[in-house]
Amino acid sequence: MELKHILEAALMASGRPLTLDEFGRLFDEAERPNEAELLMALEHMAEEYQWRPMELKKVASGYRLQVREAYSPWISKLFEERPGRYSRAFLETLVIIAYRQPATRGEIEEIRGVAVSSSIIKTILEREWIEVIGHKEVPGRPALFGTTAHFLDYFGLTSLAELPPLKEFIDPLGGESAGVDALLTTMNQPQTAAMADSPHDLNNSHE
Amino acid sequence: MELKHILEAALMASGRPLTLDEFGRLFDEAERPNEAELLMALEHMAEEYQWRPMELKKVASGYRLQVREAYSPWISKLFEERPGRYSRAFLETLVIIAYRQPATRGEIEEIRGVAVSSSIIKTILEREWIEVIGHKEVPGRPALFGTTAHFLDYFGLTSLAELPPLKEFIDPLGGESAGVDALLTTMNQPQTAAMADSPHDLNNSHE
Amino acid sequence: MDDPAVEGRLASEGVHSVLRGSPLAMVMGSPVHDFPDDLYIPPDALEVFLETFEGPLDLLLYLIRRQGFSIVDIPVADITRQYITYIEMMGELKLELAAEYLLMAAILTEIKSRLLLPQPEEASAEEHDPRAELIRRLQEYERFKAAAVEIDMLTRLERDVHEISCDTSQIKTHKVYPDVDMVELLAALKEILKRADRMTHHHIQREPLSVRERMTGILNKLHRLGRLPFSALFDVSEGRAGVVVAFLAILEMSKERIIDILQDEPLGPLEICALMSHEEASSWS
Repeated sequence: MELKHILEAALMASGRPLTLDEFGRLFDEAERPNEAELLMALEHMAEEYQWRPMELKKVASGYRLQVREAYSPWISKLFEERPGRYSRAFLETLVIIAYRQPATRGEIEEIRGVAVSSSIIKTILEREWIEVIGHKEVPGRPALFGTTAHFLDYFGLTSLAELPPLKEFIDPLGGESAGVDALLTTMNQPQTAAMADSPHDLNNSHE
Repeated sequence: MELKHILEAALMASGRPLTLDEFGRLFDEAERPNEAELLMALEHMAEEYQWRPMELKKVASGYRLQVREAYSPWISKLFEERPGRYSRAFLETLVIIAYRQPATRGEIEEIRGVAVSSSIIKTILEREWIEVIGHKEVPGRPALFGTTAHFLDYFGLTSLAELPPLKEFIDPLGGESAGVDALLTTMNQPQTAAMADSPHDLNNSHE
Repeated sequence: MDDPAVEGRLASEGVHSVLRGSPLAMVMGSPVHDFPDDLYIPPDALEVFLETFEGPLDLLLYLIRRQGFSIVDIPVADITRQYITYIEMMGELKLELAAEYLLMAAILTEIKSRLLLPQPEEASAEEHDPRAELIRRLQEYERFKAAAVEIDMLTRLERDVHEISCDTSQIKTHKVYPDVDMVELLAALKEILKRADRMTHHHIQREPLSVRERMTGILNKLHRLGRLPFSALFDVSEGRAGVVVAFLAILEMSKERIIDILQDEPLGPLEICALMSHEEASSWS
């Protein structure tokens, strides 16, 4: 049995890095190769692997065999999970941040009327659709979330102003609706003035 | 990138058996090799491995790469525990389920003539070698156990048909073996009829 | 003789001779005095003996095979005697015997006594052989016992061969995310507003989006560049509306305690800074 083959077999079977010491301990004391012999065998192994899809790599915790990066396009398919669908809580949280940014988790919860789980915020952060853009100077210093350029890109927008105005959603609910009315009247006037040039002015059109 | 190298990388990366179907799904549809091409590549891979410490093995749930048995004296030193030592009670319970499936615990006890300990059934279930595949419609609705693909994989088999056939012991002193046959057939035990010498038919019914 | 080794031998022979008082069994007409050689263990280790067997069928099978008998030819009287000798011995040694062993003793005794009864002539001998059921069970058990030995000899993962796995940390995986349509997002918004309508105490502050967007923009800039002069937050090329939006954003953030407006000396230039460091901001997760 060739030494390099024994070492190769051990690396394959262990699935983790092995140290020179661990390689040595594969053998009974009488047959134990010395360090120089082990290193030589590893070198031969590395050479042989030059043309193979794996490579021998020295890492902090020893030597390991790793699949070459070049095989990522195929191998990554092994690890891909079928994407599911986002929950309603996810979509609501995202849309509130989009329209109400910068928004804290507390503010999102107030609007949704239910708690927002950390995992949802984390999932949106992971997708890089929102980011923490600061902290509100109130007790607890909650994070302020805002949407990213990624978010705009994904939805094909050049700016948040291209999001449909809230009004479009409120009108169908009926003008007599007290809740929506309250929402609309809380808007402060200076901002309405500032929006005069915007084609998507939320306030102007509400009469 | 050579096809056989991609398949090799996938097997190395997955650490579990892969089916032809799974190999195919590594590729985008446009570049997906057909079954014949995949088989050819696997054959080349197996040839290359002839002089290496690994071998390509077909088992129940696909193709797997394994370290050759000849290397186990060294490899076993990698692992603290000496695996794969099972008591006779464990093995007898397992084979009764394998050959007699679906089998209830009562049926196993009937054959062995002693109670089957819960811990043995639990261990085999935990190893995922057997699973509950239903319940027998008799009082108490006992669980019916059957073996899994995992069980076959573990023993390097592709199907139950590959299990060693159940031996018929010919008694040298019994000049009346014809009498025994008659005896067995008059006993009108459905199980006796079902227990063919080879487990081929079991395979059909389980799959 | 004071040789302790001899004494020891005598002592163990003494134990033997107690057992030898009557034959353990009569096998094919000759008395058997000893435990079979390959199984002999000192009586105080009978527990080990018991553990050697997987149950009464296993023990019975051993006794039959050991004497070279055939299962179908099982001499019930002899085997019963042997079996019961073993069982009694274990009982005397206060070993806990599984109930199955005692049950088997009863079955054997019953078969033995039925064999002694005259058989009715008209019945087929085979069908009414009281041994039939026992023979069937012994044969069946023997098959599985052998199969257990065979399966143990199969090449097996973990013991004989080892599954291979390599490190995959170099493999770049791109996570596949669910698709979201703008329509879905807006439907979610509609839901929120509908609910808000039912609960008037939840009010959505509805600053124009452009102000909100500018707030985010200014905050990002402050985090990137730190403290900035007030004027740096305006871009005249945006025109009057743009400047007003920026101004409103600054006022709103000041009100919300997100930024601070600083003036080092009276009538000096205004400077704007975020109320938290960027490190803090990015440490959120």
